[in-house]
Amino acid sequence: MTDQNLTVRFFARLREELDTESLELPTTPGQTVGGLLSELAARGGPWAQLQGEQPVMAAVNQAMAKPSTPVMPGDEVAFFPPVTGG
Amino acid sequence: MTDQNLTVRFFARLREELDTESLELPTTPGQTVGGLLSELAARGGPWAQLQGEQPVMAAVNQAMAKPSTPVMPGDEVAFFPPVTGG
Amino acid sequence: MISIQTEDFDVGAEYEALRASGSGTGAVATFSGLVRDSGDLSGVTGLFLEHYPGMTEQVLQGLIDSASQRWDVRKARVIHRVGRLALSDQIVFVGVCSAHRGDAFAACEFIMDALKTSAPFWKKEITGDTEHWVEQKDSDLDRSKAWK
Amino acid sequence: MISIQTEDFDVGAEYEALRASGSGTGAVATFSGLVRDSGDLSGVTGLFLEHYPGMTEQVLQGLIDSASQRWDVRKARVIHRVGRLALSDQIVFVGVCSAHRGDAFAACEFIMDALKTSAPFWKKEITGDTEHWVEQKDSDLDRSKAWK
Repeated sequence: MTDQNLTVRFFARLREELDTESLELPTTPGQTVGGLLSELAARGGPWAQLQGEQPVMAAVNQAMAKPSTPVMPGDEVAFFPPVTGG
Repeated sequence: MTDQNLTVRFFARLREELDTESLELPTTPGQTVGGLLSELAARGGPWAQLQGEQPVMAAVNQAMAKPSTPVMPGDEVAFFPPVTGG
Repeated sequence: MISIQTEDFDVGAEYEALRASGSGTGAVATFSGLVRDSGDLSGVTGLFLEHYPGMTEQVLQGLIDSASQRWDVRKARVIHRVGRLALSDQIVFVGVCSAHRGDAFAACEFIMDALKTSAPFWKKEITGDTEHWVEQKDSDLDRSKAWK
Repeated sequence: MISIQTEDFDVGAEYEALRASGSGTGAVATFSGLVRDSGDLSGVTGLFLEHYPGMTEQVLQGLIDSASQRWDVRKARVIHRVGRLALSDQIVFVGVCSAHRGDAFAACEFIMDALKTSAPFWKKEITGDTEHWVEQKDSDLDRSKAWK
């Protein structure tokens, strides 16, 4: 990972269904969590579920994030299903 | 105790201030918890507090009772301050 | 199960006994009350606890029965000590296990709140050589009424 | 204090550590969650628990901090296991000690409810040779929102 990239991590069902634990992606100016999600969903196949019916939660730098949360170079973004611990 | 009497028990602050753990009293027809309390309060001195400002709780045969609860021969009646366990 | 006793109790052992209530149990809630240094008085060094033998057990069993009618209760345990207790000693234990956490929490808190206003125990605070019968708190009556 | 671990934990020892939080402590509330035989599926034989290392600890510390701002919290402890668990195994422990019982109960239940909807853990139910990622419950979201 370089400072110009961002890391995207996937957990639980998403990790399994995308068969991907993490990705490094270049950042684009003005990028947001929602924009990143659309970009990934456009890959099609299992990726389409990122904008499907089942809710996807997001975190930026290990704090819960919203679609409008900005994404900067060096950030760690994570996508995962609603949490089910406890 | 005979079947014609009733037992009256006192607990905690009442037991100490009346210097009495229990009494045996003859029953009178139509007696109630409230009537018994008036009768005892009429003894005066520390007994007057049974109808004083501080609330007194009552039980008949080990179940919480009200002033209107009837008292029968052979019953165990108890008077005590509001409970403070736990 | 209910115990009124002068002896101390072991919360770890009580928890393990509750937990062993079958594979449908998903939640165990416990509460323990300890002798605190300030109650009605400050500088409390100990307590004396009196109870009404016989009635106490009946009232506590009634509280467990009520809780079991309102919530899923797989097992419930109440222990209350009586006699002389020192600062930081354990006074009371309530443990409930249930399929679900909401039921375990609610039943455990209900039993504790109701015990405070309906079980015939009386507490005397000891501060050095002074003794003081604790007064019932309005806040305890309010908490108990909130379950109705 | 927060621990995320694969190993089991000892509720008795955790309780004793909480209890030793000073003479102002009058109340200890604990909750333990266990692997139950029926969740989304029936006949559950085990669980697999995944988490987001780093974020989990931050979220849980945030929940303890929030609880400490709302209630009198003398000490709070959260343990959550991850990895493979068997039927009846302990999953999670939350313990809180406080001066007063209302605060101990509320803080303990708040932390558990908020953990359920905000801490990044995911549970997979195992029934024989089938595996199923557990779905978040509306009832859990409702309980969590009720604290707002």
